[in-house]
Amino acid sequence: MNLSIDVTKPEEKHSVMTLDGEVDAFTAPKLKQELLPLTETEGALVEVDLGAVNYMDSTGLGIFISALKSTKEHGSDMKLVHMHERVYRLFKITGLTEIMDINTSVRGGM
Amino acid sequence: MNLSIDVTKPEEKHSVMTLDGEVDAFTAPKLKQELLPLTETEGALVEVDLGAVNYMDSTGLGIFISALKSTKEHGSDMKLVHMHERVYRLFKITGLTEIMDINTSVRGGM
Amino acid sequence: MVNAFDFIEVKVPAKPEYIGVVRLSISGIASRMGFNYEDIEDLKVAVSEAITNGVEHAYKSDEDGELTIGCGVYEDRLEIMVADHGGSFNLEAVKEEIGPYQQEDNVEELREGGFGLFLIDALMDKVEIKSEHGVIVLMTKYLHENEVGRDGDQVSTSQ
Amino acid sequence: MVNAFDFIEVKVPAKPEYIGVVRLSISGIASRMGFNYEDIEDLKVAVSEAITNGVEHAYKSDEDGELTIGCGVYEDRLEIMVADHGGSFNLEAVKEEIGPYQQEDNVEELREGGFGLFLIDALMDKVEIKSEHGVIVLMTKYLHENEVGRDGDQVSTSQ
Ligand SMILES: Nc1ncnc2c1ncn2[C@@H]1O[C@H](COP(=O)(O)OP(=O)(O)O)[C@@H](O)[C@H]1O
Ligand SMILES: Nc1ncnc2c1ncn2[C@@H]1O[C@H](COP(=O)(O)OP(=O)(O)O)[C@@H](O)[C@H]1O
Repeated sequence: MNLSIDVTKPEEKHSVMTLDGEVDAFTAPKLKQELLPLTETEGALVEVDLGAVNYMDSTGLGIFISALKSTKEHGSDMKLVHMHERVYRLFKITGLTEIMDINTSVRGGM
Repeated sequence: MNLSIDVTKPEEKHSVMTLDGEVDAFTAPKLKQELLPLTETEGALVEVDLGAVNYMDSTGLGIFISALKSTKEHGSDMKLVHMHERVYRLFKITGLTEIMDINTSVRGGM
Repeated sequence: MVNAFDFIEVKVPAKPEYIGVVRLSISGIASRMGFNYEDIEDLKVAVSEAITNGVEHAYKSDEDGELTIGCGVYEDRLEIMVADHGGSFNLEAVKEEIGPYQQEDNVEELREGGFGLFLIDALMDKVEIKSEHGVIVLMTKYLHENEVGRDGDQVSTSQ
Repeated sequence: MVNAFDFIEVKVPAKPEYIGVVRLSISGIASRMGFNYEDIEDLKVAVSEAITNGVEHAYKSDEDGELTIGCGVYEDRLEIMVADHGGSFNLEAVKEEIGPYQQEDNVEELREGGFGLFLIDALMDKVEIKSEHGVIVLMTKYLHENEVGRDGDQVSTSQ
């Protein structure tokens, strides 16, 4: 039911945020607070590793939408990687796969 | 919340019952029904592998007590193996470790 | 679950920390009923959306609100009701603002909310919303016959 | 959990299939409160014992009984109440028959039940049982200060 957030910076403008747990209205505020600042540097690449996120709902979608808006505003980039198929499905249903750079762990599979 | 029960017979009088899941008042009747008959052959050795049982309550204790009584009655033997420390604790508190042959996976550890 | 109808009721404070607790209870009920992995995930999201709305929109920030979750367990379906006693809202007006992202939308103007009710609708088989004294969301998910007793990690063919 | 006191209530049919569902809800509440792994396991067993008693002893087999589980979430403790509306029982008489196995007991005569109330007592910090119109078991587990925010799989030093 919790979410742990870990951020590393392999290179100056490249940050990798690794999430582990569930993204819902309880855990989302912390995620937003950690994620948004990473997108506010011009030329930054923010990679969010969702390989250990087994649950997300619309609160999580909202956070990634605001992060995406922030990248457009600041000239940075965001990639969502290793997304579980079930979580991907929510991005798909809501049409967000059209505008976000998403890579799933077992895309098409399950 | 469920319990899966698997029985193999490596030798004629030796049966190994492998349990996976939780033993409570919902799953216990099935366990009792499978376990008791195994103890009813003279000279039989019944080994119950609890390595994948992460939850047990007094309903489970009751089943193993009645299986123990059945072994005494029929001249067979029962061993409980790979018991989790937390489950072992219940056998300890209730004094049952004194009369049952129990081997824990991480005895003393945890 | 021999009876035609079992009823489970859960009441929690309208606070974000209890959303996960209710989600866990619902997934327990659904898994006991024999729903498959995919449907359980859908149920978890739909219920969380309804509860999140109760937490975020029903009560004023200084109010100590409560949410009631009712589950009707039938042989062929799970009915879940999420009710608050907060303010009502204009469903027709809201309906015009929710739904999936449209290609034509400009990313800069993209809304960050409004996916909750849409997801409930997409993930459940039947949804009814009443908004009079507080809001009641009543949602149904059917247990497809071929799912009962299935292994949780098999792929569902029932969508 | 900023407030001094949150109340969660769960009502389930008095049937064995819902024992696991309630256990899951309780473990969710306890884990959100910051209880460590060992204490959560103790809570799960104690609550299951109380519910199992409600399922097995409270109602006649043709009665459709219900169990009410109330959880008081305090900053320093979790209070759990399990109540049924079935028949009452003579606690004093029962007390003489429960408790751990005694060395002198003969295995052939060993009782197969009677460990439930004893385990509740052993695993919780405080237990009160009232048996008038139905049975109410009220149990308390304290959250030890050094446990809050601790990692679930660390060893507890608080026993
Ligand atoms: N329980 C509720 N009480 C009051 N208003 C609600 C409730 N549920 C939904 N609403 C209204 O409907 C709108 C749309 O809800 P939803 O689709 O879940 O998106 P979001 O919650 O992200 O705004 C909300 O913004 C709110 O105005
Ligand atoms: N909720 C209840 N309603 C009626 N009788 C009860 C209830 N809980 C306990 N009892 C009585 O107390 C006895 C001891 O309970 P317990 O220690 O849990 O052992 P067991 O349930 O295995 O008999 C029961 O056998 C029953 O007679």
